Amino acid sequence: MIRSLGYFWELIKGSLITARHFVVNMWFHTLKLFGIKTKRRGAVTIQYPEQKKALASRHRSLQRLLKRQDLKPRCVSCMLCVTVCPSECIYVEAAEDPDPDIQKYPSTFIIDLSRCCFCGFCVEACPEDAIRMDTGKIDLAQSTRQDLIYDLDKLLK
Amino acid sequence: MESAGMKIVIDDRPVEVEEGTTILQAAKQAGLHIPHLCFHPAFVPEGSCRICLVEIEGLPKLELACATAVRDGMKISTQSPRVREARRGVLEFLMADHPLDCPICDKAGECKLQDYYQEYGLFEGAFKEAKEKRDKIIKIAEKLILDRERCILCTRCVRFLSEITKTQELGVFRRGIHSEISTYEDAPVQNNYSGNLVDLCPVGAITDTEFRFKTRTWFLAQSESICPLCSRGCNIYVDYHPGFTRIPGTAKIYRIRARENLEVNGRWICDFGRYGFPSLEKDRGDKILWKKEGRDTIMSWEKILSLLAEKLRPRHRTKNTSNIAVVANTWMTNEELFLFKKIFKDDLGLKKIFFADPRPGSGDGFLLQAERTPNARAAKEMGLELNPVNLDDLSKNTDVLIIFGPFLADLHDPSSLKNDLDKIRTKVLVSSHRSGLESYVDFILPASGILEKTGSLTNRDGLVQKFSAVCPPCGDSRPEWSVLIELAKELRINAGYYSRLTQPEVILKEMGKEIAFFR
Amino acid sequence: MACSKAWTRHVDEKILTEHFGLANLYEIEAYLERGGYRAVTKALQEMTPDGIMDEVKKAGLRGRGGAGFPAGMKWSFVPKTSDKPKYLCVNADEGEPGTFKDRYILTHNPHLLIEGIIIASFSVGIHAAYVYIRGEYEAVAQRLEQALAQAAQKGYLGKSILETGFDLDVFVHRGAGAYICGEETALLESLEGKRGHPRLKPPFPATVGLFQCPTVINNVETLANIPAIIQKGAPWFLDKGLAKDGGTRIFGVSGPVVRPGIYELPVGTSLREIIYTHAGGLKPGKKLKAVIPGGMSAPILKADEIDIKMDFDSLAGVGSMLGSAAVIVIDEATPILDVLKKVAKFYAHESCGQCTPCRIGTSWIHKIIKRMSAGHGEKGDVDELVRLASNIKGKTLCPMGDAASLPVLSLAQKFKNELESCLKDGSG
Amino acid sequence: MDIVIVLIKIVLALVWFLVLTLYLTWLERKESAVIQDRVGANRASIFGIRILGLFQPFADAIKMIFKEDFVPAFSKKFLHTLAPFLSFFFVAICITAMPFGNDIMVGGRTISLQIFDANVGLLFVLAMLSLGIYGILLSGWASNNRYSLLGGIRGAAQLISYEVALGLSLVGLIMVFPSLKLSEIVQSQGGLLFGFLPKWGVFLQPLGFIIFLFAALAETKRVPFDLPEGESEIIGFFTEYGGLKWGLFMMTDFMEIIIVSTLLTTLFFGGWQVPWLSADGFQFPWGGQWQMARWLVIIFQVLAFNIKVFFFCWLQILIRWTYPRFRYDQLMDMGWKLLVPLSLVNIVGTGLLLMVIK
Repeated sequence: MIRSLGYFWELIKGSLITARHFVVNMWFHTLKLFGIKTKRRGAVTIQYPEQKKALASRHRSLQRLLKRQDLKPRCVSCMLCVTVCPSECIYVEAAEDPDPDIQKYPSTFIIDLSRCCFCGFCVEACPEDAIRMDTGKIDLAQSTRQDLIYDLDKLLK
Repeated sequence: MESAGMKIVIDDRPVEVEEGTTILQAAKQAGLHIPHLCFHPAFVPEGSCRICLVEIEGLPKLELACATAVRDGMKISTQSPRVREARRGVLEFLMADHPLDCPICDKAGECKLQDYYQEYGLFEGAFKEAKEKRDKIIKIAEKLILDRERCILCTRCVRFLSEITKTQELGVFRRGIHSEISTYEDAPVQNNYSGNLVDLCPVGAITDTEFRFKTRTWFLAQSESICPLCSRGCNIYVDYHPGFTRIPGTAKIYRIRARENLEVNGRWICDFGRYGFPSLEKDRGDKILWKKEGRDTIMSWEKILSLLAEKLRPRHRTKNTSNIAVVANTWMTNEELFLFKKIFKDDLGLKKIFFADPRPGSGDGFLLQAERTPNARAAKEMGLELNPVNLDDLSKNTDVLIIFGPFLADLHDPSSLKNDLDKIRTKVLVSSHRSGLESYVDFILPASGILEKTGSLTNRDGLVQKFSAVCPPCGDSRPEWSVLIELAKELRINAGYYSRLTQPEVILKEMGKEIAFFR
Repeated sequence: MACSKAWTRHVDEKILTEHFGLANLYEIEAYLERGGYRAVTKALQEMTPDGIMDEVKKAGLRGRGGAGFPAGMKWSFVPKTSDKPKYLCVNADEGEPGTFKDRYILTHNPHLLIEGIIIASFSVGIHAAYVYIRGEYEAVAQRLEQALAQAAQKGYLGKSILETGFDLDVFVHRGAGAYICGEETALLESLEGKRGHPRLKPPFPATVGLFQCPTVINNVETLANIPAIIQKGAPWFLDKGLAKDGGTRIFGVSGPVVRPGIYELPVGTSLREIIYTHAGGLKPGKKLKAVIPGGMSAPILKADEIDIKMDFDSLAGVGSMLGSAAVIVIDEATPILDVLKKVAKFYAHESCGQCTPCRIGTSWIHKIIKRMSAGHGEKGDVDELVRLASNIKGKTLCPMGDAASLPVLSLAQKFKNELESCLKDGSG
Repeated sequence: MDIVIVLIKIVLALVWFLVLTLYLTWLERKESAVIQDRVGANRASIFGIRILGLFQPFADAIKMIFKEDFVPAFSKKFLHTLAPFLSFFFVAICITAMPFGNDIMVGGRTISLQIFDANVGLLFVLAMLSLGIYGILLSGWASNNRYSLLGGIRGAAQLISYEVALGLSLVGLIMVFPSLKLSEIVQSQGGLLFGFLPKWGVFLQPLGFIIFLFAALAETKRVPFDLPEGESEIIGFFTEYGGLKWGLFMMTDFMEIIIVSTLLTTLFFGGWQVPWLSADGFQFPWGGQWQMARWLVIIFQVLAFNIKVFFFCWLQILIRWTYPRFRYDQLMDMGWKLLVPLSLVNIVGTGLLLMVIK
């Protein structure tokens, strides 16, 4: 019973802490509401679509495929990304390029974003620096699964 | 023993080998691998790659392991710093003249140069000069492409063509750094063994249009199997891709390679076998169908087998089996032929047993045999007579016909087949492939392809070779042995006997008990 | 190479070049007048094959081709009881840069070689001999063929020579301009009509040689020495040279000396004597920088190293080799990089391409040197050359790897400072 | 006429009640957000106008209305549908007993700001709250889902346990304000203690207040007493509900908060009473006086009632966002071993004190 009373004191302390948060944050919110700008904000939340946080330079966002100078994909379809991909979201089909210095190019390159876990291994594995995850696109939600399947055209854009 | 054996020490491992053994072979006996590129056990050593150098105690220079015969009391070091340094040096030279286009090279993953670089190299390239530019896509045969930049001039291909096939289509031309492999005045490599050049090439210089750019070697699961395309029974590796989960149709066989078996095929297989595998995967039947009143009904195995058993059982009970006919083939494994014989010949006592095999082709005098079926010998050994199908005999007074295999369609023209088969009331087809027979029969039972089942085959020389499944069965298909066992169970003949035969190995053991040949 | 009259200079008794002054020595009549074919007569009629072999062994005649293997010993390796035919191959594929001795012998005195061939064949029991002559020596080959025809006419070749019942046919085979065919096994391959690739040894040609038969391969100069040994005896011959290395050698001196040419001198003559006494020293205004003592594949000697006896063992002692005894003199005005470039270019061009280190190594070295001489040398290039050359040395199928790497090694090591200065100021 | 007045009162009370409920959902989101340094729901908009997310409840309502009305297979559709209505109804009816303010005089008629001033108002409220258990049990049982059933049974056990403490904690209060009529209880809290302290239940029955607070919180089935629901972990009684039926459960929850708040206000914090405000105006204990018009006093009193109720709603939400859930044994321990004995102690203590004073 005595132990329980100590527990009750802690309960009160706990609610005081939440109450303090409420009061302090509410105070700043109210100031804001009346147009008084203070340095402190009432919330740490960022209003995402309107306010965008600058992405870190190494942030991994939507993949893209790079092109050569002649606008062909840089990818030589070595399938190392396919090999290394832990979620098996990449599928590549190779074809023979008439240029003997290129030889191999991807006739199909599919990234299934509904499977992708954005680990970036494909970027690390690529020997040609043909795939990067630096588009900065992070709003990838789509309404159908098919829209999440990115093919060569979409990735080269 | 003293006279025959030569006692040598390789890397502190004492080995006793026969006289005339090379250091490389001796090391293999000792369980050591000495790297080699130009050496191939089937050819006379060339000694040109210089990567198999080893240090022999008492000799000032490093010696070739591939060409130096051991002498009694030799002390050989394959891993001394001097040797490693020399190998590194050779590798560095090879790399300097190699395009290092591993990402697009089909050999990557099973390339000797990559392996040895991992083992001995791992250096930063010191080669700062311009690499030699050479032709990269040269069609040297119908299915072979030569990349001269990747070529390390081991001349295995040249030696294969001069020592094994003796056709000598390839040679080394020009000299020094400009040396290159070429055909003579654009006369392509044209023999039935050209595919072996791909296996032989230690790097990716010779690639195969059938495999080129299709996949990467590390995706493939290598299974040991037996080539079913002729009665030679060549040992093969089947490289199977288990497929990408989300992309249909990616699970398939990508290539066939020769597997060493000196008793049967040496180290080679013919191109007929090597490039014949697409036909094994094409036109597969994968659904159990009952053409009930002209409409296809998809069935389950249990239902269709009990339906069939109902048709056969009364005849078996009344010993009235003269109006049942069966057509088998010798693409069936030993186990299947045995079960076939047990059930239809011994238990049911059928008289009308026919065989429909693929038409014989022509042999090439080396490996390929005219007999294009893998197991005819086994049928003979079992006492089955390989009666060819006579449509008149087949259809005369026949009520139930069971056909195994699709080959009947190739042997007879469709109109006569239709005429004769229409006389029979119940026609059952157990086949792995679609052949056109489907339209004449009522019951279609899909059988597994030969690479999808486990069992054994007997080649023309009477060698029984076991093999196991390369890939899962296609669709609803089942191996014939399992169909036969289930059918026997449904017929309730010898129930205890057949329920014991659960696996091909068990069947083979049972065969051994009954037929001395398979012991 | 300016053809001078240097051979006329008498210093000592000559063996090979004694009658070179005679303008028509290559005609058999002239040769017979000078006592030609007497050795053949003596050998065939008075001596046994084994006796000849012993005599040659005793004479201490070492191969003049470059490796210096005792000739008599080589003959004795041929199995006596073999049912296969045996062959003699004469290596007249004189491809080593700086070497031109065989050409002189064949031009001026081809019968001396024919005599040597007959005696050697008789001694070993050979009935067919091939002279593999360098393709570029077309005129020489024609002269040799003429001499052979004359000898056959006189009954020294063909069926039953000198009525002894000994048959011998000699064929001339022209090479197609590959340095590697001077290597004995490559020569055999070439003779067989294949690509001139060296063979793996063992088996050695003495047991498995031309057409898989026992084969003796000797240099022109070696065989040319045989008649004199037979005629005058082994002790006389041995006395000419050193204890283990009998006779004389023809030194071919080239470079900016006053009298370049060939000099037949006793084995063991000092290099300084050859250059300064016999060849007349360097041309006025030139200063000796270095000497390549035995053809291009021999490691270079610096100017202060020329007080050395010119025989196989002494030169091997200082890390060089006598080789084909072709002395190439280099003066101070010649940049070492140019020498190196020539050397590298030659070997890169002449590598047969069979084995890896030589095929790729030589071209790699050549590429580096080309870059250096184009003024794009980088720090560490000289060390890189040394490293690459040592990776080739001793690791190739045939001696050409050593031949290609040794001069590069010696040049790069002995003249490292000069070569590195090329890197810094960027001038070739 | 009386019926009309009662109907108006019913409509007004219900509007008040439902609007408050609706905005309590908003308040819940916003308050929790502010506590957690967040912003909270602010997206719902009408033609792009957001106003702090005030339209969120409408968005929720629309969403719930248009969601599939799902009835699990093999369950009793009738009972399944009945359950949320039962829950909703028994809570909603409690509002009838709540006095919003003092009687007012309109056109010579005395109108009490209370729909139904029963003699046993307090008992009525407690009874109705207890009947809410049926909604829980029914929903759990009608879901044909053993987890839901377990949740329902857990809920019933919890509510029954705390009902005891809830009832007992009020016995002391009834002894102090000897009435069960809520209007009388409020009226009798208008006096002063020791001349300055408002004679509120909380000062007369501090222990009773604490026990009632805890028990009432448990009655609302919210964190930390949300064992019947256990949204994410232990699966509650309304797992098989969706759409508007689930919405009714949700509303019931918030309505219970309001009922508990009004009860706390009415019983322990003087209901509509404002300290030192009598019918004529303020009469401060230190002698000051502030004459006020009658209607102004009424407004003050209704406002005070509302403010008090809001405060307790706020407090309950604060509590919900502060504590983690009790373990089931802790819950039962607290109910039976702490609150029930304490309330008995409170009854005995109150009785003794009353005896001493009298």
